[in-house]
Amino acid sequence: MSAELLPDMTLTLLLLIMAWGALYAPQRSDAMALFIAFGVVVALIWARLDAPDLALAEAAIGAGLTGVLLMHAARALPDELHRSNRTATYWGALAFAVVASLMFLAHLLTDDSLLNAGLLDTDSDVTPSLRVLADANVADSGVSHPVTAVLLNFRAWDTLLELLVLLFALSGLRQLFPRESAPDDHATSRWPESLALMSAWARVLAPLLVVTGGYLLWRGSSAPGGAFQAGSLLAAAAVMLRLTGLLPALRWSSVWLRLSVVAGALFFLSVAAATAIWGDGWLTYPAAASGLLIVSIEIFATLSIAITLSLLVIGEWEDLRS
Amino acid sequence: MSDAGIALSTVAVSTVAFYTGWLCLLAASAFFVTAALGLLRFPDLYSRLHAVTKTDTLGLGLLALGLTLLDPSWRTALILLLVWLLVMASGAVNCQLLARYNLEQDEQDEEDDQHVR
Amino acid sequence: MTLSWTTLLPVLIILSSLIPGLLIFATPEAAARRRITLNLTGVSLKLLLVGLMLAGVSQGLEFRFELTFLPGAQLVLQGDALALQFVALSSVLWLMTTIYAIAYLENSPLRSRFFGYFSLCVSTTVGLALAGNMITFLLFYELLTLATFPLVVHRGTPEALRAGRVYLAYTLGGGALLLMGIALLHSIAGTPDFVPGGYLTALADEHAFSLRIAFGLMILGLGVKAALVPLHGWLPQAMVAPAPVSALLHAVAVVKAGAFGIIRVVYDVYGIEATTLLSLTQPLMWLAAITIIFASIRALQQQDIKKRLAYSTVSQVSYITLGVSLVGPIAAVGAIVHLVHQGLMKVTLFFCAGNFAETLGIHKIQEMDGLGQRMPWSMAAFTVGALGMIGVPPIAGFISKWYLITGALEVNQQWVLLVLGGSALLNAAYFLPLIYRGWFRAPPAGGWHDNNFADQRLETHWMLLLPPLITALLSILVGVFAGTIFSPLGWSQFIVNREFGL
Amino acid sequence: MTDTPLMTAIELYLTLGVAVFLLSLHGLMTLHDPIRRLIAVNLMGAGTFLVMVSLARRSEVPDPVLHALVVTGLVVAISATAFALRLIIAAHTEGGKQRDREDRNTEGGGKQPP
Amino acid sequence: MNFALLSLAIPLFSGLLLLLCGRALRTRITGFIAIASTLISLVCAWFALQEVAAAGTSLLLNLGGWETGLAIRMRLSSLSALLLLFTALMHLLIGLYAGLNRAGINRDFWALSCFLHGSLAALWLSADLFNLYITLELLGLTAVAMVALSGKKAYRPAAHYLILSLAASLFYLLGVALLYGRYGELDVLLLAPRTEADVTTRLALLLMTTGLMLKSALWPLHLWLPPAHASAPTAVSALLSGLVVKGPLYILWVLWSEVAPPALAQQIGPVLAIAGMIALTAGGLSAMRSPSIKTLVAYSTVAQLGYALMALGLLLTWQLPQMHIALWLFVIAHGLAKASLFLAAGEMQSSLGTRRVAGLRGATQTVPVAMFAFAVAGGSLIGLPPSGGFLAKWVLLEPLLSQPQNWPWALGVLLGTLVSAAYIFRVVALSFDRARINPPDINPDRVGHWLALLPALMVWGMALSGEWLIQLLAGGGV
Repeated sequence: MSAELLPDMTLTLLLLIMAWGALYAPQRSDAMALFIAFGVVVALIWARLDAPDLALAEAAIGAGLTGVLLMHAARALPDELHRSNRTATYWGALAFAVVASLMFLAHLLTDDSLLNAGLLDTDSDVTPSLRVLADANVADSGVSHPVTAVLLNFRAWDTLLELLVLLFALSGLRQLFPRESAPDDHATSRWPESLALMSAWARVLAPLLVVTGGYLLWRGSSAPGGAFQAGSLLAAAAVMLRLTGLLPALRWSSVWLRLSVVAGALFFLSVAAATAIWGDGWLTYPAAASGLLIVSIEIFATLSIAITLSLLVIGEWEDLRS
Repeated sequence: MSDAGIALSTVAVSTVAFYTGWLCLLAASAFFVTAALGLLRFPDLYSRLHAVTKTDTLGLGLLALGLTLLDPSWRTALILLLVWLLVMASGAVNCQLLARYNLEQDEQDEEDDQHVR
Repeated sequence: MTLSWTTLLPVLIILSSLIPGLLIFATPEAAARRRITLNLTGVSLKLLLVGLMLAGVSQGLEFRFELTFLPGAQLVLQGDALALQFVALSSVLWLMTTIYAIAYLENSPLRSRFFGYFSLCVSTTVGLALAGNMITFLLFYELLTLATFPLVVHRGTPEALRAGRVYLAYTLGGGALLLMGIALLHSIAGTPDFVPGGYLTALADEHAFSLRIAFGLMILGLGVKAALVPLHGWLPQAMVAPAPVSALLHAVAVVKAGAFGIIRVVYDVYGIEATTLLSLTQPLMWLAAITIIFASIRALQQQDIKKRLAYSTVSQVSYITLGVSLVGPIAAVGAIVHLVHQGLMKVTLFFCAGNFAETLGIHKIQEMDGLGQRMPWSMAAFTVGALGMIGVPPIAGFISKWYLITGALEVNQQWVLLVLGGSALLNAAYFLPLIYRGWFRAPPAGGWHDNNFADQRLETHWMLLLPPLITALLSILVGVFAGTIFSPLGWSQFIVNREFGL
Repeated sequence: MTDTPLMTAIELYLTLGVAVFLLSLHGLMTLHDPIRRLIAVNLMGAGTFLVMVSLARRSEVPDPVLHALVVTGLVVAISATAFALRLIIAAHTEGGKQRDREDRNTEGGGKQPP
Repeated sequence: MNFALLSLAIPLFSGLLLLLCGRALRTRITGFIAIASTLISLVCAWFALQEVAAAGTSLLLNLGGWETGLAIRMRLSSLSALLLLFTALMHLLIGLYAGLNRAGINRDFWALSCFLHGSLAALWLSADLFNLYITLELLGLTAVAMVALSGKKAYRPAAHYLILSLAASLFYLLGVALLYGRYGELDVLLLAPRTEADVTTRLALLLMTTGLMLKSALWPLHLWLPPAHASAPTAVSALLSGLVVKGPLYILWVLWSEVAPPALAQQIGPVLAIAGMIALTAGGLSAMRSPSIKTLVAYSTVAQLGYALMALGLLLTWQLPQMHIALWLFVIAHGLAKASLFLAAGEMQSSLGTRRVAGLRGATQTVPVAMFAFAVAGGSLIGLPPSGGFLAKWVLLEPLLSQPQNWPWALGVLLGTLVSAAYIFRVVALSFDRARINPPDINPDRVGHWLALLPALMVWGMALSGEWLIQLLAGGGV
């Protein structure tokens, strides 16, 4: 065990304990708290592994929004649904996980085909690997940051389907509030008046979040950042404003809300269709305008991600159905 | 991997700043340890809140100071300062919210008890 | 495949009962007149077309319709002599049974459904007869199961449902086995058309084992419908169905489909040389013999008229299998002609049994005392049928038994003589008491359960009385005029000459 | 890799990813409370992403393709988790008088025959 | 290739449009728009099929114009074109049913059905492992959203279905990550020549197979399917059982017949075939015992998928083209038959006001057309000639029976036929019971019954186009 591994060892140990706790803590509220802490530690590990984009996204989405969701669930379902926590099996679980992963480690050490496999061997006769091609083509992809280039140009079809995943999740959520159901009481729970401090704090944080979100979006083309991270920050701002009552219900009946929810996917799909009809093939951006196109797609995507995520997290009856 | 991590790049920094920097880091970690001990040992919510917010914010300040000393560039200094300010503000707000909310709950419990008796 | 009238005729024959059937399904329950006209037009149209085809075949015309279905296996409808005989039998008996059924179900519910499925069943039987290769045969064989099941459970009572479930279990199992056999055969020799003399003689030695297994599977599959011994359980239980159903289906359509299939497999698929080479005739012969004897003994034990007739059908149908397994030309003639004779006689017996049940509520044999005085005509027809079954000349039964015996002696299988003789005795043993009770016993003192149609001129509804009389008359005519070319015997001779290439 | 110590950081994180995956798989199979099972699925996702990112870090400059895949995976995870969580809440609370049209007349089970 | 992508894009566009301005229009008009877009997509799929049949080999397209290996590659083989056509046809049939039957359907059904159609089309066309992961996810989410359409009673099974679907996707994703780590490629056609049978590939393929089997409810991992499909609205359960479970099965086929090295495929073939046989019997037995109609039909899905799994297993063991044809004939015939079965079951359930199988007494009198549809569709599931099911069983049986040592597999097929006959005719026999009839409600909805009959007649007519289908599939899907 060389000295440099010390921080990694601590992080690994920390993550394992958090994961084990998040699963098998006797109290469900403890499990949720540990899960949020788990999200933060994972963001830390992404940073440790030089993945800034992911650290940003994980912290905002993984720890932040999922945390709000879990708190909402904790309030809605106070009592544990099944009280069958047999502690005996949970030590077995930890043992099972550790032993199996050690076997995986042993495999890694012996046959290192996975470790230094066909990643950097540019000279091999087989067609160069996906990663090598990606690095080579970043120059004429319209953006300089490789991750954004892959996301929005090389594998644009994945990202388009990605936006649709968000949209489908939202249209699924709308089924949980069928029209006939009357608005149930706890939907309009306002923050207790006595804690005006929260709304004051929200008024301070919200602009800061919006500015950082915009910055992240703009920076996405040249450095870690981009539509998803910016969208999740804006969603966080919207959630906070909504919880403190500063933001009125985003009525589904208003056409603007619907338009913004569908904007990302619709714009991207119409760009794809346009490139097919006038351009020279589906999703083949014209060389000159590819940078501009990518940025405009990102703007629309951020807008729809922000709105969809906030609706997913705090959408109530009057938001989704009225 | 081991060489390219976020190692503390030993740029040409004067030895005095180096030692004071490390001194601040040690003090910061001491504060964090005390905060953790406080969290475990104190009896009720309010005292625990008190321990965590106060000592952690101070510890973070020292940490930021130590890091800027070891890696003296305006950009990192500014960022770390902003981080410290934000953490301090959110720490204070959260502490207030938790305390007041908890206080409200206790009062309500007492009222319920009166009704019951 | 040019669409001339010779190619379309087989399809028209099937459609002539299919389309009226579908229309009958649509007719509301109350529209009795429309249903009767549809039925009768369908029947007469089919008889006309069959007559047309008979004329054509006798002048040597070729009737063939083809449709692509599976790779290497087309849907083929072929109007050859063997098929025609079975089609003619089915059409004639369908006419008789339709008249009988109209009267039998006078005011019972769900007649549209009954007659709809009835016509579907006849179209599948005719389709099965006209099938040109094993795939088409399988197609109509399975559809026959689906068409006959609703008729078996027509009454909807719990016993009917139980009988229906047993019927389904047997027939679907048989169908699956037949499918396996045909698929195995297809993987060895493909599915060419039926060829008189069979198309497997060349492959007999090379694929002996698989061909034996295929033959076994197919005989088991067909044996279910041909009611060979271990697989006959469904037939007595299906007697719970209304009389017309037992008459046409369990005496003619379903049971004969199995026997017809065995004839096709032995003569037109394997051919005589291949079956003898693979020594398949011996087990088949033993199976048929055991069925004849066992079923006759079981018939003796039955107290219910229809159950006894059912077991007699099981044994009579095995005559055909026995004749086929004897592989001699004369025995073949006996088998093929028995297909028609047994149909005529058995349908008469079931019609009369239906009359007794419908008019006087008689189900048990003990209740048949003095029947001759109350219903002389029906009892006369019943006697003709029963004597024919026993083999008394000049009724049809005697001729087929005669040919079977001479055929057996020709291929020097003397022990078959014992089997047929023994069975004739057993037939007498279980039929004569009925005739004796009918004619020579005084009617019961207190009268019968119910006494419908007592006021009418005839002993029962005329449409119930006419069909058994006609079929009894036919049984006699067929026996008397056996020598002429147009009788079933002459037609069977014509088939066998073509089959054996004499 | 300059020196080949017993185990580099990447192998450590790869194993950690697999360990978290297996731990949460065991959790998914044994836990019954739907919210805990959802947490287990999220942990499983985190494990998978951890494996992907440590694979990305096998070369000096991390592999952008894997990072893009993980970003996409993260968004899939959050949207599906949000929907699942709201579904679980709706399933276990009497939110509003929902009346489903499909079985309006099957509430009383089979009608008794006359 | 453009027609195929058009057939993919149209449903997505109409889905987005319906979501955008669905509120303003009445349900009838939204229904009309959805059905119109399905019709156009059907026509495009037909042209795509003609295009690929004329071309002879499968057409490839690099999305975004980047070079092979970098861009996501779309592949239109004769098989995927046929599946495109099949998806559009199924959506059309079930859309017509949902639109025209009297009970009507929740307004959001239309947008979701367009989305489902789009994600399925994306799945058939994609030849990139990670892209397949996202289409799987799209499929899972839409399916759960549609199950939730039928109100509160469906939330619990829907939540259970979603959690398991997420876990399965993550299994699949981990497998993809390991494969990418090991070979540096995500494209199926580039991976195919490079994979060798070493430990990492074995682990990755195992993970992906488990995930895909869980998602398409193949025998050991099928427990989530009956409650989910039984509690969904009628039209939705027809779509789920007919189509959605087939997506992961397609990916399983792509994985094992193209990506995996032949040596590994040879080893897993018998395991899959045996699992298929057990699925046939286990699914059939639980279908026979299930008290409610829709659970019976859902368990029959699990059983019939056993046939497909067996055909896939045997295809991998012997690499015979007939097995490939039989597999995809099963998928198509089962899709149509199951759609009709579910529609008929749903119609009978709402007309007779009962969920129990025992409540179907006298159904041939009270709801004759729906019962006839149930029997005809059941006939195809059993494999009675001349239905599509028989066609598939015939093509599967032929190679099995040619060598004596393969006969045990033929016994498996025979067993499957008898078991499916048992649970289908359990219902049909009960419906002829005239003694204790369960009276229908005032005027049962005739139009709905006839629409339920439509797919069944199609599956029986499929035998006539058998030659064309087999010749199309004979290309081996490459």
